[in-house]
Amino acid sequence: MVMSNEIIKTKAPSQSLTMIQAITDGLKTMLESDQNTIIMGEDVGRNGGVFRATDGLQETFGEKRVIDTPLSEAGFVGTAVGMALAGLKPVVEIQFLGFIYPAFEQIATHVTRMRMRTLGQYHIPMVIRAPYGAGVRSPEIHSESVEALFTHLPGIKVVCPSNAYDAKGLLLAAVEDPDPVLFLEPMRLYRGSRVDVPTGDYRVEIGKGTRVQEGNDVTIFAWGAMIPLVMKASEQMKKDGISCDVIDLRSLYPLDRDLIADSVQKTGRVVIVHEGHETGGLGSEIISIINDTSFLYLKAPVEKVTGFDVPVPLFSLENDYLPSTERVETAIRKAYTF
Amino acid sequence: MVMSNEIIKTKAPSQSLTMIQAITDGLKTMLESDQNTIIMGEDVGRNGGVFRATDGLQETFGEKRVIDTPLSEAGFVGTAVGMALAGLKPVVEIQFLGFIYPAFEQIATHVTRMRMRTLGQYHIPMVIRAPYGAGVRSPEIHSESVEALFTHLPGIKVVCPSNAYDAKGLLLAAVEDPDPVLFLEPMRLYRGSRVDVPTGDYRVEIGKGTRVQEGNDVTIFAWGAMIPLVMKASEQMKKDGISCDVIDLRSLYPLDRDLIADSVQKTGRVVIVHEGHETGGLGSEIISIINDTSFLYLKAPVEKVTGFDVPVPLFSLENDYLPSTERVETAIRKAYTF
Amino acid sequence: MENYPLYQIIDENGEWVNKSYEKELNEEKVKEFYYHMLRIRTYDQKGVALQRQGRIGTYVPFPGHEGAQVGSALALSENDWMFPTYRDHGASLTFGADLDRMFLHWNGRIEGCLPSREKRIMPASIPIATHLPHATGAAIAEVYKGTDNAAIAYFGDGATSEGDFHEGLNIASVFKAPVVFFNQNNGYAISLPIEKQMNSETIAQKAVAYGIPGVRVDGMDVFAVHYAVKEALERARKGEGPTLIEAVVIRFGAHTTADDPSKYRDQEEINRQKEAKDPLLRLKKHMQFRGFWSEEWVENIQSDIRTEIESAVVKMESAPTANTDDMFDHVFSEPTWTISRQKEQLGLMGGNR
Amino acid sequence: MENYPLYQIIDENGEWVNKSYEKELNEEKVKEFYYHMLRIRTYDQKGVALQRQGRIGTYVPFPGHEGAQVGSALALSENDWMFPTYRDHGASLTFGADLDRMFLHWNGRIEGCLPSREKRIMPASIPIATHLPHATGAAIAEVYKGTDNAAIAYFGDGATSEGDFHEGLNIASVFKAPVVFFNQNNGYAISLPIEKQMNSETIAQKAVAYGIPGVRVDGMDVFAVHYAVKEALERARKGEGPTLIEAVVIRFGAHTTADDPSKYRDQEEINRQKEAKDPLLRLKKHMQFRGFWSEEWVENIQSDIRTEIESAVVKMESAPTANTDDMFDHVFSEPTWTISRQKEQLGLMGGNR
Ligand SMILES: Cc1ncc(C[n+]2csc(CCOP(=O)(O)OP(=O)(O)O)c2C)c(N)n1
Ligand SMILES: Cc1ncc(C[n+]2csc(CCOP(=O)(O)OP(=O)(O)O)c2C)c(N)n1
Ligand SMILES: [Mg+2]
Ligand SMILES: [Mg+2]
Repeated sequence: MVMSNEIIKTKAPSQSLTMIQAITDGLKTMLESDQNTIIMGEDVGRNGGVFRATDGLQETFGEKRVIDTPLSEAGFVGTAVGMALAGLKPVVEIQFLGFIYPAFEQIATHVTRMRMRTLGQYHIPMVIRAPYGAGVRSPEIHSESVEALFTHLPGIKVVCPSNAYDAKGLLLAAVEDPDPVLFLEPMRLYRGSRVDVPTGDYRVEIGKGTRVQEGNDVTIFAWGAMIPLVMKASEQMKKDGISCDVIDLRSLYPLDRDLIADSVQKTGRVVIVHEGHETGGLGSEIISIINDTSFLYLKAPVEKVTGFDVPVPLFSLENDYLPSTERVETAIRKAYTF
Repeated sequence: MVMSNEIIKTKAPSQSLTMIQAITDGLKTMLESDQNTIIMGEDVGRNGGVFRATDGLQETFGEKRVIDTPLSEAGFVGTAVGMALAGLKPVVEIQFLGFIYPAFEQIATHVTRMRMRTLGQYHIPMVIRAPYGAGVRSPEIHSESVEALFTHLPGIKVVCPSNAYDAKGLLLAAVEDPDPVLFLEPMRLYRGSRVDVPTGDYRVEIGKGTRVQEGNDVTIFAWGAMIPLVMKASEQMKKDGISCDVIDLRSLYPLDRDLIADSVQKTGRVVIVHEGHETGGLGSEIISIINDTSFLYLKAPVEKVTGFDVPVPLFSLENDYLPSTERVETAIRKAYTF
Repeated sequence: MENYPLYQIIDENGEWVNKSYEKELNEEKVKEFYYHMLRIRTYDQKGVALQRQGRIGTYVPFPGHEGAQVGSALALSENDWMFPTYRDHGASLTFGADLDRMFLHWNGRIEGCLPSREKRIMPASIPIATHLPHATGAAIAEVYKGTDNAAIAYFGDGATSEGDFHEGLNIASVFKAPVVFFNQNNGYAISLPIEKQMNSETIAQKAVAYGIPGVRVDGMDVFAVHYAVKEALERARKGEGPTLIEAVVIRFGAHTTADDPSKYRDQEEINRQKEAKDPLLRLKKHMQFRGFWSEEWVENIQSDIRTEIESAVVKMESAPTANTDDMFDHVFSEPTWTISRQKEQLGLMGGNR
Repeated sequence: MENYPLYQIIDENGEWVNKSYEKELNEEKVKEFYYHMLRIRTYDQKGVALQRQGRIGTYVPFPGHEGAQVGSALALSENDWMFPTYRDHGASLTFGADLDRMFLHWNGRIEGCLPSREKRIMPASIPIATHLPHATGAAIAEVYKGTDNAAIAYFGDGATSEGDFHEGLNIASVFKAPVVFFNQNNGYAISLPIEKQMNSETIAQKAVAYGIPGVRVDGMDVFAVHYAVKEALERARKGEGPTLIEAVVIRFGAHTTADDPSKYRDQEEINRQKEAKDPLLRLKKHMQFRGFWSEEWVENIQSDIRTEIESAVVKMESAPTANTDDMFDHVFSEPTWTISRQKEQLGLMGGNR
């Protein structure tokens, strides 16, 4: 079972939830506590979202607060910009991350810039939620993992939970954040497992990763749907006497520089696992941070296990595209034996 | 004077041209030699483009081949996809790179994927030209340097010349390439200087960088408008007895892995200079390649001199945003003395 | 609405509303329509069944759309271009897509993405409305090349809200591109009813924005669709530019096999409408009163169709496993070193399975 | 065209075409219009001059648009939202933008990007048409908050080709957002004449696509613009939704100071039209025949305006140098470590100069 440190620490009343339930719970908590929050997107109202993330919310909070929009990503993200200017806090759902592209201009030229161009007079407290990633046999363009496009855009934070606890906590932190946050939801983990999630309001801090397994030989950096995979590989490695320090980065912009340095300086050996394309992927950014912080500590080249430089293929080949435990294990061994 | 190796080798009849003239010359060469090539974009016809890159071409080749489009980047890139499917070779101009965002969906979901999803039956031999970069006192959004967004998208190549010779040669190579190529034109270099450019047809190979200065102490990787800056800094360094191996990468996807490794393995010290934002910028990708190829050769952490993680500011601050020779010199010294 | 009356040739009882095409619509021709409608409906039923049995992935049913898809597809000429969505495999099949490729596609196989290696039927466009500019571009290219080929783009009511719908139509109108924009208005975009998608009473009237003809047709009347598309294609080939056609249909089933329509609409009511308005039933009634109907004929074609479909399923299921190389080898004409290296590394590990 | 006649209150000679507003258009009110038009024209001349002298960067002149910009801006209420483009600084100034901020903006200063710290005038939108959805959103938010504030979005003829134009209007129409989409059709998008931008005869008719009112007005007739916008705002506040207004104008000058219009149009011809159609001249003629004109009055306001503008220029030029921190400190409410570190590193080097 993968979970964040916080889960162990928390003593609040809690319930056992899947990630998708935790997200719904987070959205409900938000709508209850702040009249200025609204939810917008395609099929989020009566239908409750194609993954049921907003199930029941329109019934409870009404059509003014849980808004079904026309099929118009640029239009409704732009509309949300206007709403944010006027003091609302829109939480926008993009049905799948692969359909965020039509809104790219709005995000790159307005969502991310309004604060700077107005020197802080206006700001855009918007959250963009998007299911993402491969592995659930979706059609074309439904399995994108392009977080790196957004971590490169100045003015937006990017987070990605790997479990239900972090999902709710990061979501509420994103809503509270006065600046835009892209909230990535690994589809593969929506219903996979349950963890205890506090019933009330709590936050998981944006910008902080978490060590999900303590180890000394090799550091593994991963997030989202890669965490269960990496945990499996690192269990496997224990049999060979290799102990892995597994870091769930959770926050993709900004990355947790201190935690990255801390682990690398302990192990000197690193494997990075992500499902986005290799070139220009976040793996390279992490290597760059290691170069900056921990050059003298490295005992082996950093290994990357990533998606390839190819469009995510139709689902018969998606497992070939995705990092596998075998690939992760091979990389760990390579880093360990260098 | 910065120039590519090829310039020295060439013996063909040539003329002394600025970069913008070389681009016009390249486009003319293209239109003359292949009836299926066409040019499309905003103001490219009668007006000859806002930078005059297509000056006179509509007069010579007619309205069917040099096409003024409505103000509709998604629309005309999409239209060009349809044209390419039907056998034409569209060379599309985006007026400034910052206005490519509306076409992002077309590029990410169609331009880059058509070959794969049809297993090679269809392909998109499209060139997208875009003036880019800061330093010419343009208005907001006219100074973007977001090449890293495109080097992360599988299915499109990205090139960027730093001089007139490479500009024409890379452009003709891009036109010849059966796959999509994003051709970035550093505005700052459009009219800055002249070099000898062959009057006929020639190619600069996509995927190959070039060593613009031989040196032994520190490697500098850069491209586009950073090359003159880097050359200035490296001249300066000579006075301190530091000799720089200056590599103009030219091709940003794919990067020239062999040349990168070759230089790093010689010097062991590296400075990367680019004007795109630091996080997720191409600098990190180059560090990742160095990690893969030259881990044991590195004598110091790689230094990066880049644009910051902030929107390119209005022009009164653009020089603060941009890498300066001072910043490059500091970085070289740091790498050298580590 | 008054400006855009619903064009019909036969009514819900299969009776003539407009007899102009009576001659042309002879027994052979009418049977051809019925044959194709029955064929794609049978295929559709197979698709749903295969999905339920876990033999393919998510499937997109189209019952209710058969008249619109068959009527339009049969109006095209051999070398015309078709740009379908995920719901238009009925049109693709009618125009000449390979049945086994279609099944392969639903099975997540790249080999099935392109519906045909001969006909110019493009892969179903997944990002809504993005293919409308492609149709415009292909049409402009045909003019450039001096042919009289045209293009047709299929899209739904929801698609009209996307910028690419607007940009595709605008550019086509400016360049008088020979293209037909064929909208199937089934009243829903997944769960969103059309009143919340747009404030205009019709989709046809959106043509006014581009100064092009807008036609509103009963999409469950295969004849009406056929002639509306045919006339639009004729205008296109004559250099008169694009037409926007709104074919009003009902989506009898779910949005996809992953959708539960009872969440957002009264599915009982839809089922009742199906009884009354099914395009196949309507055509059957028409054929009956014209004496074109024969149970024997129907049984014959039904059995031929079944055989054809079963053999396509066999072909799909006996296809060799998906080839990992396909993922690497067709990104560029020659793989870049990045891709070659990635392919090699995966290969060294014996692939991913 | 017949459906969208050009709405006028006075003709080119300043004479009444429509007397409905004669009473309201009393001396004071008419003088207010003239004052603002003269003010922004004087400002514009200063802008061009400053650019020529290298004292500011590229400048965007708007002569020909004064009637449209002043007429519309004066129709707004105190708390309404204005979403202008780069060419609408005349409207911004009329609605209450700070003169010195506007000059700072042309001087590449972030401080000038927001036209006012009091009025809700948003920074000029550079990416064409992207601000139309913003206006829709602000308008919807005002309804949500229960106010009767409205929004206005300015945009050009070229902007109508972008998807965001379409999406912004469609969403506004669905939610009956209190917003006015105010188009200034100057016949050109940089070099592209409107016949190549669109196939529709008018921009107003594009309203049909959204089932909203479309109004075509003579944009050089400040009165006509004013009442068209006023009535649209009234409809908006009453919950009747958005209006698309096309104000037909002529751009007398270049697209920007970096543009050479003689490359693509007969500038002589435009100059002749300016003589005949200048909105200031037209208003002057009207004032003359109504006896509202006084050379003395004009000289007075002209001299006040000059003083105001000169002092704004002084303010702009005596502003402290741009502060590098501004680039770092307003990306997020709290800088991330990446930005803090970058700021620190640049600071250590004493900045970039
Ligand atoms: C750009 C984009 N956004 C969202 C989706 C998800 N999606 C798939 S189908 C659909 C509804 C389409 O409705 P419509 O255009 O009416 O076609 P229909 O499915 O009814 O045939 C949506 C929202 C998508 N495929 N592409
Ligand atoms: C998305 C985008 N593409 C291109 C440009 C470059 N550009 C600036 S102004 C302009 C023409 C705009 O024409 P129009 O909408 O008619 O407004 P006008 O300038 O005539 O007031 C263009 C193409 C831009 N600013 N944004
Ligand atoms: Mg529909
Ligand atoms: Mg214009």
